[in-house]
Amino acid sequence: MPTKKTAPKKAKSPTAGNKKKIHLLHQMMRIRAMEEKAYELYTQEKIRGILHLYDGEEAVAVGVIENLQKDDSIVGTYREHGHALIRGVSMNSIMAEMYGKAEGCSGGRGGSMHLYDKATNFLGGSAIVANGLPMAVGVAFAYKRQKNNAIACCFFGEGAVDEGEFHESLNLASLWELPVLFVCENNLYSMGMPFELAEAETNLIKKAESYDIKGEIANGMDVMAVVKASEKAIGYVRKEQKPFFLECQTYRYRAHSMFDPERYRKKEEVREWKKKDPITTFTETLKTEGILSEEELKELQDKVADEVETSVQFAENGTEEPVEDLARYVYSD
Amino acid sequence: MPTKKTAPKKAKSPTAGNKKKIHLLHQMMRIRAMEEKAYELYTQEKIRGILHLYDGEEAVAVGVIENLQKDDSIVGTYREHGHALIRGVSMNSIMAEMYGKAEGCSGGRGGSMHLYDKATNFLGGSAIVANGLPMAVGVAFAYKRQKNNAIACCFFGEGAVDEGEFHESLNLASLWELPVLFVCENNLYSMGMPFELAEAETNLIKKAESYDIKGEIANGMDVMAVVKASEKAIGYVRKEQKPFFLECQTYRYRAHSMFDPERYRKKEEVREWKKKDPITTFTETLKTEGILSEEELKELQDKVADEVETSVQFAENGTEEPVEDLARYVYSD
Amino acid sequence: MKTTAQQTMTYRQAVRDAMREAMQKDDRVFLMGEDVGRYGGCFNVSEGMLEEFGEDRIIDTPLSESGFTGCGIGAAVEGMRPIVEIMTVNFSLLAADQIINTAAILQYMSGGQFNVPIVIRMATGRGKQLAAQHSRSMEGWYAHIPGLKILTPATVEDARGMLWPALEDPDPVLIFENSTLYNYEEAWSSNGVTVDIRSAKVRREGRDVSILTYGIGLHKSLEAAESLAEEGIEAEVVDLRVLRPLDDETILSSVVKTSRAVIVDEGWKSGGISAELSARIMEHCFYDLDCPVERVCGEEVPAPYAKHLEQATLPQPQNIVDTVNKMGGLHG
Amino acid sequence: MKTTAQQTMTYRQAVRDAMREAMQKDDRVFLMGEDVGRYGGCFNVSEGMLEEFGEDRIIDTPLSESGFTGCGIGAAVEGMRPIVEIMTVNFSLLAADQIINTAAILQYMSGGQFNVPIVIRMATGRGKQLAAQHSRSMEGWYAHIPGLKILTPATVEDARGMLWPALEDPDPVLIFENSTLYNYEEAWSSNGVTVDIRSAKVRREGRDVSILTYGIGLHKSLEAAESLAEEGIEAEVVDLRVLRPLDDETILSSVVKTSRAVIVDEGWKSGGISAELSARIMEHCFYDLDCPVERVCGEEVPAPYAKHLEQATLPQPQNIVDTVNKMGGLHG
Ligand SMILES: Cc1ncc(C[n+]2csc(CCOP(=O)(O)OP(=O)(O)O)c2C)c(N)n1
Ligand SMILES: Cc1ncc(C[n+]2csc(CCOP(=O)(O)OP(=O)(O)O)c2C)c(N)n1
Ligand SMILES: [Mg+2]
Ligand SMILES: [Mg+2]
Repeated sequence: MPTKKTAPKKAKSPTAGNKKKIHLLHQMMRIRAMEEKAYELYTQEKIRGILHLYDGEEAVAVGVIENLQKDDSIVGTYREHGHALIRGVSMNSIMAEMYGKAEGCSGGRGGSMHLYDKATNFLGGSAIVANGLPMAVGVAFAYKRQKNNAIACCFFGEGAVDEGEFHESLNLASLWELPVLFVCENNLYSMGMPFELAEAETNLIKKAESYDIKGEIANGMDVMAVVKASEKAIGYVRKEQKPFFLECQTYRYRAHSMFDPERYRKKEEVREWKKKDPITTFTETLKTEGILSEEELKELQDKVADEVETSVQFAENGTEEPVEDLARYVYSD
Repeated sequence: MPTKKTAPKKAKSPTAGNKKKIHLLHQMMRIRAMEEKAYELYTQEKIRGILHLYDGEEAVAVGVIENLQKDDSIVGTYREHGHALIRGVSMNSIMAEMYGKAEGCSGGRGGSMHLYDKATNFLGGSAIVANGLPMAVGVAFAYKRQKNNAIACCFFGEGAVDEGEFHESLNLASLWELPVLFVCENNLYSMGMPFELAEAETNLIKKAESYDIKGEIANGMDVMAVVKASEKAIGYVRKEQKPFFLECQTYRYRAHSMFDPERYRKKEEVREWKKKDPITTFTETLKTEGILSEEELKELQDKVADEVETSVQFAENGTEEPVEDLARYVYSD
Repeated sequence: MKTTAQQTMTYRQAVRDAMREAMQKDDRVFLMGEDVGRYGGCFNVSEGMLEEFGEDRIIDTPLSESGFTGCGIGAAVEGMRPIVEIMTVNFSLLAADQIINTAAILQYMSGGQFNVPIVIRMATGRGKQLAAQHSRSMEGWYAHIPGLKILTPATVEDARGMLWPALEDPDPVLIFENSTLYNYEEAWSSNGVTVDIRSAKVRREGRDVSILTYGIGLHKSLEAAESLAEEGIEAEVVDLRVLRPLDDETILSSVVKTSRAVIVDEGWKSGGISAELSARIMEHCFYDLDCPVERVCGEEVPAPYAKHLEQATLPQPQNIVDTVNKMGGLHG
Repeated sequence: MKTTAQQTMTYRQAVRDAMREAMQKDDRVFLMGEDVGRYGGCFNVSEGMLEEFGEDRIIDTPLSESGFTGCGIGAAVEGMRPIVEIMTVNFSLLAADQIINTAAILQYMSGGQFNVPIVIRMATGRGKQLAAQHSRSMEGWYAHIPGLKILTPATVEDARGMLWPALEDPDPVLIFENSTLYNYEEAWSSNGVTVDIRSAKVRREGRDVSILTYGIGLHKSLEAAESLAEEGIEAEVVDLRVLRPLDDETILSSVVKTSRAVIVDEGWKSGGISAELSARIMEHCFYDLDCPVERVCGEEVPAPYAKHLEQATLPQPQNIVDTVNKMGGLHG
């Protein structure tokens, strides 16, 4: 389209809305860059254990968390680096945690799958599929009793939908009218299991409705779409003091984990999805709309690169939790 | 209505259909009589443990099992005396089991909650709510692989619907297109928990549909209605080789178990439901339709009374499993 | 600890009063579980509490053990003080993921940021012909899990006194109430009880043999000790009270003193708490022992329904007496 | 048991070949679990089996541990021979109800009418920095449950040979494969192996001390035995192989012979299989012992992620050597 051609080299003076768009792009870039580094560090054996990357899904965490308030809580999964980062956990402490250093957000005891941060109400980081949902219900239960107007935001993959804990949690949340936002990150695979081979009924909204919970589907590859949907969903949860089910349709580019030989899908499928990449497409849009100039993009990229580099240095220079403290935190006393 | 008045004292010569109706009535009467006796025996401490009675719900077991074939299997709950009896387990061996005698259908090891009988494919008798559903799915899985055209029929209460195992089982059964008939005996209470206080969504058909399973509601107080619904449901499951969800709306007159102080419901509510009693109403109908005469009813009552009396004698005369055999059946060898 | 004519209280009443007092003292406390409200509790423990505290604090749950246990965990993390009741330990198997994969380890995984101050109560034990799915004693099994604290009140005093310190404890505490004890009565003076949830207690002093037990086993052991006394054998009866962490000092010093030990546990023997006690005595008191440590435990079978069979699975006072009598050096 | 230049096989390959052979021999056998098909198994154990046997017999399940484990139980009752794979023992907590409330007791509850010939395989162990929710060794914990049989293949031969007898066994059998062993290689001669699933095995003869262990512990114990030999101490290494029912005869006669015992278990100490072994030795070999039985076990903490911390939780060969060296009477 001509608009593209005539896209001005120089950006208009940024309005609040434009600033926000650039902010959202920056947030997605931060996740992508941090995880590309994490991937590299894993191959260098600086990071160990199981590493689950979020490449391709960044618009979901960014678009939802953007609309949360400070005193809301987040319950995530083992694929939670991005959520922690966007929530405000510093890249330094996330990287240090992946290194297993004492300066990590979980003091090196948790690792990639178990990021926790009390300061930002980031409740992890559970590596048992669907295991976080009942806890999110309980968090919302406490908030409702405490009348503090905060909500619980629970992220989980579509694979978690098949677990009994999903069923029990949605029924309780709806029955007791608890302020929980259930965010299903439907990336079409649970490890090697294709969504349609795991679900007798692939319309997840129908499932939500079977608990009398309102649900909506958002395009998880489009950050603005997620922002719009989550704004509505979070508003509803907070105002109505009822749960809401938000399905974000997305895709993970990388293997499930670093152990995954990826026999279960075709390279073309991945290529196709990459064309919808939330970062490149959004970058294009911002350029086209004349909101973002090449220079500004370059600045963002440098900023992100610096942040990543700094975090790696921080992690490298981190200290080790003393072995004498091995049993610390098994019990409080 | 005049029909009632002019109902003939003497019955018409019985057609097959009429014979069947009388048979159904007889079956319900057998359960009722057996359980009234069990109640009495419990108060006499001849029967111990937890005793869950089925009074008021007889039309469900009778109406469904009537349409099962010999090689189909039944998976039930702890409220399963009636199902076992109608399936063909002798009243003698049921009564003996409740007495804990070696002649009982589970050799005295199971008791009231764990009736089992291989000869009639009666798979119990599980006292963990919803615990039988996954097994029923597996039974159907085997039948489908063995291409033997048999189906699994699984009875459970509406309380089981809230358990994660319900969710996982229905998804698997539908996903793999397994021949399972899920019969939900909705008697409006799970112990003291009213149905509407346990379910965010009380339309259970919606739940079935959320697994892409067809469902139907039947009046569980009307044996002919259950026969009709189950005939259709069982036919569908066998022919389509897919699960079906049948909700039978019914009511239990007695306390949940003999320990239940019944604080959670009003006596009037029970009285109201008793007016819809499946046995008295069906008896009336048969009389009105001139299918059943007073004499014939008396005959049925005597027959049932005899069967119960015989079973009590059988149980009384039963022997005790020797204590030396305590560890037998922990392992096969 | 016999029932007396003077003022008495049942174990059931003690648990109820403990919950009521906790709810009165601290409005962060609530009770959640199946049939704790309208029904009054499946063992009638919470009778009247719904009327007293209302639906906001006495919460009847649907049949969803994982769901409501996890809900309690989340609420605890966010500042509430939940008492989650799981009707019996057998049903806790449906909540094992939440108890073991979350409650027991959340604090550790989070580097000390999120502790889980939840109390989970459940009935345990057998003896009422409830058959295999309703008759397990799995408190010793849960005691294998680091991160959990396991309490087994055996007396009315402990049933009354252990709940509050458990609620004040920052970590997840599982309280196992033996259902055959709910009707057990003890003389009772209404003065506020305070007990700790750290120590084992010597319930009867003796010089000849240490009987180590807990829960219902305590009562059988005390009965056995009486009979032994008539034969001139003075048994010391130690009530473990806490199965995790075990109070080694009290337990081992009793064994060192008597140089003989019998462990009494209604639970299954293999890999039960009885095994751990025997192993610790082996490691710390080997040279003090006059004879091998013996175990009097439940038969390793699923509970049968028939009364005579079920009774045969249970250790009885006479078994304890016989076991002690067979020990070396006690007669002449 | 060292890797050699000649023909070898990995533990992973052995498990795969065992499954393939079973599926070829008996068409009632099928494999069911999460990602056993398209993915090839989360530890790559079943790679290629979907292609070889098709979707009817290699069944990828949704994430529903209770659902598909129970499905396997029902299929077993109706004449199939399921191999249910639960990725790791940690996830089996979500299927605990089906394993313990059904599989373990169905035959007993039904008076012998319905046995459950199911095999449930799961990975166990730690050491790869997978952190607290993915690093438990709970085989000893399951060994507490009557009605279950617990196998812990430690060698390629057992990994290859135990599955078939497990499938032929009429009762539920749980097979625990330590995930750190999948890449372990052994010299291998393709002659069909037959091993039993009843007995413990002496993997190394010795007169001075018995090291009782299983799974990954066997390899650490054999390594320790080599070092001890250099000091002139001949350790006998007993591979338990079966944790329930325990092969008392083999285990106890070794202890009687050496009069010293060390138990090595990566699992948690308190209430683990190490406790049961120590208790049985106490009961049967007390007068044969020269010194107390020692336990070398995993630290009782949830597994930390950081490598140096996780390694500190694991018993190492040197710990075994040190423990033996501290025992009485070994260094004249
Ligand atoms: C209860 C349980 N079962 C199995 C696993 C192993 N596992 C880890 S992630 C995963 C796939 C989950 O897929 P999904 O929920 O869609 O999340 P995604 O990884 O796609 O983000 C599986 C099977 C686990 N961690 N927990
Ligand atoms: C997992 C589990 N939780 C709790 C119980 C205790 N219990 C036994 S029956 C019952 C009520 C079940 O109600 P429903 O499923 O409606 O069946 P009904 O008794 O009404 O026939 C409860 C809570 C149990 N047996 N199993
Ligand atoms: Mg997914
Ligand atoms: Mg009901």
